[in-house]
Amino acid sequence: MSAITTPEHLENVEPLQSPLGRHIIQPGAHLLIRLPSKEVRQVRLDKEPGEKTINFGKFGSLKQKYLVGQPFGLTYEIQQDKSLLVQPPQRLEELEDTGATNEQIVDRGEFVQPLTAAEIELLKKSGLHASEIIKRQIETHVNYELKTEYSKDKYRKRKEAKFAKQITVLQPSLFNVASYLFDKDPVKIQYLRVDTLGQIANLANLRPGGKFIVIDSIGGLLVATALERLGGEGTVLYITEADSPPQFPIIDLLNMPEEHTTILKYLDWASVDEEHDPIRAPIEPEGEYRSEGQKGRYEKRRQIIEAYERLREELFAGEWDGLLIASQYEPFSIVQCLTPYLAGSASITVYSQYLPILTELQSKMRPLPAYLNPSITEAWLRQYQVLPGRTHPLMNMTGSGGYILHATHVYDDKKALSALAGFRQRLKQRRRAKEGAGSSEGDQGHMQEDVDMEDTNSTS
Amino acid sequence: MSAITTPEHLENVEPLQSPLGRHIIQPGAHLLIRLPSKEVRQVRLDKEPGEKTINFGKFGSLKQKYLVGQPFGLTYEIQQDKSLLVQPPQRLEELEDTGATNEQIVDRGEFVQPLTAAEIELLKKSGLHASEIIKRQIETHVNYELKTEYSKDKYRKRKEAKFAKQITVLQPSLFNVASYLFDKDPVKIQYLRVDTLGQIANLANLRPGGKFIVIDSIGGLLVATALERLGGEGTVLYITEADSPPQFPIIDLLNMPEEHTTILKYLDWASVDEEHDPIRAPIEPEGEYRSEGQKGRYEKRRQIIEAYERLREELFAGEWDGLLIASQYEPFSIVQCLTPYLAGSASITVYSQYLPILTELQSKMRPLPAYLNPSITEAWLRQYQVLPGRTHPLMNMTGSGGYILHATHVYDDKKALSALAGFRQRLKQRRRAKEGAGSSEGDQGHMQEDVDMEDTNSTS
Amino acid sequence: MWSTARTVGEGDVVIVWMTRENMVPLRITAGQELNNKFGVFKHSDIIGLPYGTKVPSHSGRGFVYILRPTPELWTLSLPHRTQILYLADIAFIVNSLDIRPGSSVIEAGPYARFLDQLLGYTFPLAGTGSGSFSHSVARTIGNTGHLYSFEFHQERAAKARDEFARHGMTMVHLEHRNVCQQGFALCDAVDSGRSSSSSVVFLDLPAPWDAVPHAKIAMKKDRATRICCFSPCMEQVLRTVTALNQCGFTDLTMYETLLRPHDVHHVPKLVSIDTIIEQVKLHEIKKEQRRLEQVAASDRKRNSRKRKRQEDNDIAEEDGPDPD
Amino acid sequence: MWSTARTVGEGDVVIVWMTRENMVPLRITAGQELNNKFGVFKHSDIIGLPYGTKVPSHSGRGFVYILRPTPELWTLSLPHRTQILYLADIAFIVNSLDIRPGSSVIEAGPYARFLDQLLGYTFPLAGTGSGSFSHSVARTIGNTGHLYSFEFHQERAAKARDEFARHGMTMVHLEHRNVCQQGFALCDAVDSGRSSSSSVVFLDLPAPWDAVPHAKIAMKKDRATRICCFSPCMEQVLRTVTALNQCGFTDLTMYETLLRPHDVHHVPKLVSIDTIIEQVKLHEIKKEQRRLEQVAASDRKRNSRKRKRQEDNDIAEEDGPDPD
Repeated sequence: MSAITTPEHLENVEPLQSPLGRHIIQPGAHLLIRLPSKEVRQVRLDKEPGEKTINFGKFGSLKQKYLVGQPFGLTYEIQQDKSLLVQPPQRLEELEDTGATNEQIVDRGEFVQPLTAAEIELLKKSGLHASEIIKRQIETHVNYELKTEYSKDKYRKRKEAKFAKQITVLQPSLFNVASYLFDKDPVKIQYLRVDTLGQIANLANLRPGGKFIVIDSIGGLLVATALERLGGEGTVLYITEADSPPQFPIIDLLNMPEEHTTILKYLDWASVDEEHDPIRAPIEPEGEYRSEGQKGRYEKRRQIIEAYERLREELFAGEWDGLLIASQYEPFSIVQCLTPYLAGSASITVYSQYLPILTELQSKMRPLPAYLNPSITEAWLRQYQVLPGRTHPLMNMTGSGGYILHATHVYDDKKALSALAGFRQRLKQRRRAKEGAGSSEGDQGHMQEDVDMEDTNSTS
Repeated sequence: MSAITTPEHLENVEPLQSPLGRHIIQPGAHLLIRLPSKEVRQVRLDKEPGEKTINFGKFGSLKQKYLVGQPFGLTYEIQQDKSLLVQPPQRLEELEDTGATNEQIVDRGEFVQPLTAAEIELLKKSGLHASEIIKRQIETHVNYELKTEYSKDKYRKRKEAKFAKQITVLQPSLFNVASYLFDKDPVKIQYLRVDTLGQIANLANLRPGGKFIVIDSIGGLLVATALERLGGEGTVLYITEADSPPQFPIIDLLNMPEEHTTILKYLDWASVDEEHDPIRAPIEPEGEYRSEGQKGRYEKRRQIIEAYERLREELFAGEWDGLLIASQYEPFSIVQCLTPYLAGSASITVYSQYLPILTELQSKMRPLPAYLNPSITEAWLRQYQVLPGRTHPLMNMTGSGGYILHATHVYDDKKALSALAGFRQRLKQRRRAKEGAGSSEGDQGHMQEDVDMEDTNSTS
Repeated sequence: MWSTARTVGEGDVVIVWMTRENMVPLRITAGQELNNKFGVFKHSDIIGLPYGTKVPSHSGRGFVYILRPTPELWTLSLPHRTQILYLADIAFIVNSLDIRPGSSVIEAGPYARFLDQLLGYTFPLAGTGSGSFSHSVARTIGNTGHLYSFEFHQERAAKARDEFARHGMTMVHLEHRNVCQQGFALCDAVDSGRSSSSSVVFLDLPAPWDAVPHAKIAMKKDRATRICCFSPCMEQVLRTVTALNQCGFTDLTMYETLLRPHDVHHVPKLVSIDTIIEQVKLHEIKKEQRRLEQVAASDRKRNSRKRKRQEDNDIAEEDGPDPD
Repeated sequence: MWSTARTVGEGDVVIVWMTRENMVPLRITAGQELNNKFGVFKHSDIIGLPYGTKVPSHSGRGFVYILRPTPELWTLSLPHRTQILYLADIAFIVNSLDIRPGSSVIEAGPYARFLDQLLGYTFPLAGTGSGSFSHSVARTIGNTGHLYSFEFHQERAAKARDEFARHGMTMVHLEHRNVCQQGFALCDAVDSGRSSSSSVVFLDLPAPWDAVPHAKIAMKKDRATRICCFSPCMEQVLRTVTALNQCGFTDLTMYETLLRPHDVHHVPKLVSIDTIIEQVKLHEIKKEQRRLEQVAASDRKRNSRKRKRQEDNDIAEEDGPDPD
């Protein structure tokens, strides 16, 4: 049983005076808007709202500035002048079941619409309030009084969903965003349901200050979960097949403060291979710097490469607190590839929408001594309609919300070398081998970069 | 929500006068007895109960004769003289929640037993009624009055389960028997839960008058289900690897009238091979009959062989209404082997406790044109405790109750030969081939039989 | 119920199976045609075919399967597919109430009020729950059983009666009656020699508590009998418990059940991360080549520009001021 | 909370993992020993080992794993294993209430009354639900968050306070208080400059409806705030709905959740029926051979008997009356 309470006495609140928090709608904020039809839409306010509007079609159009400074979670009625009227919390009505049983109603197969569509359109154009239109429909409805109280209530609600101009501004919290994505485009997030996501977050032991590796082919939902749970403390390392920094609209949608997202680092998959010497563009020109501008650009490139090197070293140094996977690639190959860098007692948490993918993973991990108790679970969720006298489970909850494999990384022997020590050892061995073979390619690494620096500026 | 009503006015009922039905306890009947501890035990009355007793250890001992003629479903208190006192239906008490919160109770780690075990034993030996012992325990319990009403109720019930001499006679219906077996020995029935069994019965379209092939490695539970649903009309064909008629204690437990079990026929797996010529003991002696007895025995053997031949022909003639499988053997090989004998639109219903077994079966059936829509389902069941103010799901229902694959047998083309016609055609071809090859072994079939007739009697 | 003949005959009710989401019941009538997006199917072409046959359309565009009806197929062929959930309930109810061939069963609300109530929406949804339970019970009790079926809505009762007749369900005795108010008018007549009472009652009503005391009267008195009240809402369940308890019913339990589909046949084959690592490395090499080519090209360009400037200068110098 | 060092130190709380059904929390104290059926383990041997190490027993009989505690492992290591179900609930609650680093959370009933209530049995079950929710929330809100925890039972409050201290949970503010009667003594002090109110309330009480009006007072007024009431029984849920509705809470929903294990690693390899068919045929042949041997043996016996009789006769005839 969970519920929300919304501010009742708005006059007492001076939202923009209080330190700006994520619970207050800021200019430029992302919002989830619930329409009377229960459909949820994603919108973004302008950074400078001015007189700009948002249009919800038949549900009306509003000026953005009226939302700024409001807390999330309120319900408004959109006025003719595009301003907003806060609605008081809507209480559930205790209906008295009259025992009417529509025994009297004769089937006509079709629903008898009391007003024609044209008549309704006319009423709407006349500026009549939604509640007035609904009242008229009820008055002209032949069988209305024969129906049970529950039916009457349902009828009114259906009409309200059609004609009311009420919107609710939902906070784009992780829970709301994940639910929204699951409803809107489940394929993109591999049918990862919101409850499964919550189970993953807890099983993975996500916490402020931790260092986690996240493999995410689900549009950044798993990365966003990690960032949200770290709250700006710790590191989230994302490994990608792309050669550019990750772009995750999902993270933007959460209105996270910037300091919460700067802990997200990325490497490409090639960098994960310890043996791989990344090709780098030179950090010094062959001759002299042609200009101060060019020097600055080389300096920036050098910093990027150094940061990259540090991050790579950090990965190889190991002691990562957890590995989270929701990938389009074969999970065992990923687990195997990254296990050397996990701390002892680190958690490994793998999501898949397909059970057989995880049973195969489990059968491969089970014989290996590094993985303690790989277990597969499925989150089960059931939501109930809560209405006085009509509390019942919703029937659309039978599908799966995906599967989770969870294991703990352990050391088989007491000596348990740290990953860092192991890495240094391996590195030394490789260096020695190379020196023996003649180190011609020694320090000539190049780092990838989309645009060639020398070229772009030398012609200006 | 389901409930039972038990006869309240036993004096009005003359059970043994009414036509003997399965709802009345007969001499020789199998019973399921629910003890105060909720444990269920299987017992059987003697065919001539006389003064014979049944002993339930600390719950008492009763004379069988007092149960004969009683309807199933009643609760009795066992008296000192081993007679039974029918208990009135026990109503649920509406407890008032006093709001006591055991805030006052100081933890002692251990449960404070108000009376010592020795004291209780003494009270029991003195012949004190269970309710009286419980009352004394409550009186001497220091914290009893500090507890909530719900807790007090629970405490009383726990004590009753320990000291009361009440038993309930459950009817060994298919539902009760299947539940009992699942609790007692789930491995034997491959964790086939009672709700899954019900789903199978309906999906398989079991009905009086139908002809069904049943492959059962679960002690006859599936055979029993088919017999119960056919009610003596139709045929149940069981195919076995054993060379003797099936023995299913489960079927006995159901107290089925004999005419319901005679529709159960059996063949061995070798007989299912159309090409197989079963080896039969001769149906005529080499010379003259040595005695009338020997002649009778040969006659009987001839009848058995003829019935066997008719049954085999009936199998090969096809048009069976359904195939039900809960086998220890690979299901696709079974399905493939028996498909030729299924009617068009016949149902194929396969149970397994392992999902991967059925997904493999599904992937093999899917490409074949004879199987329409092979689908896998899992029955989900949740039971609730129903007590006023304390209605909640029982927590032990998270495990699986097994999986079902269901498909429909179809004909790919309009010509759709009947199995019988196909069999006759194949038979003709084989005969022709044999005749061509010289028919030396033509009619010399032998039928297996455990005891050799000539030998057993010729020495007497 | 329904034909058990091998082949389809005139007047038979069959299930026309298009896809697992799309099937319709059809009464075979020579001279008629079935038209759907899979093509045109003449009833007369279907007559004489074995049940279970795949039938191509006249146009050859598509095909359908002609199946023998079962209560399950019948239910799935009705317009409101949410009923598939209800199938699990029916199977469980039949099993747990120990309904068998020859059983005598009472049901109220054969045109199940389930979805209706669930939606809080009382206009009849065409075909919703149209006798799903009745068909299933009729199949199980067979011709030796009795199903006393009560429907309080006159029009629906008439419709159900027609349907039961068309499906040959002679074991069903349908009555138009509001059992909550009027009771079942069945009683245990031990002395009359003929008893029309039942050992099983199934109530699928919005307010089963009103019918429970009546049900008790209609149930056999010489044995343990069973009642099942089917309700979608918690509040209904709790109120029914109270009513059952007051009427002396014991062993109250509540169950929920459903059939969960497992469709795992589309598990993709996943690529190993090692392959991706190699791809990224290759991509890196290609990119470096492109960069070097660009650098070379830009060098060439710069050099050629330099050369051009040089040449221009040279030409200018060579040419000197134009004599013209 | 708990040590984040690479290796185990003196005074650390670790989880000793024996099997998936058997793990215990242990406070490492040099000089002490752990004795169980897997052997003897000296604490001093564990000090300095990396977390996650497999440790053999002194006798070499068995081994255990030394794991870093997490709220989940901690919960699983408590005596009442039914709590594993509760883990799914906690994860869902934390997620759906939008609890994050820095969140300010109120909970009442940290020593969850869940099982207690479920069993209708009010003697304290040692360790039942011992702060499972508190540990999980503390992990998520981190050192910048606040968890105001209320326990009405004095002894348990003391025990919890000790435990929270031992686990370094400085973000938890525990108070011994009956919130149903006395409220939370927290309020939204916008003007005082320091607000100890919360945006999230979690009630795990037998009668949450009594605490709901108090909770409302303790919740922040300048934003949408969330409350979750955890109840095992339907009747409690319905009564809580009424209380929440009366207090002006909106968007009421109820959820049930659980984690279902899938252990499919023991799927046996099944024998094809063709193999069985061949076995039965072979068996048939062997049986026939046995029968023929028996017949032959019995024929031999009969013949030898016949011969014997014959011989006896012959001898008798030959010998005639014995001369002796």
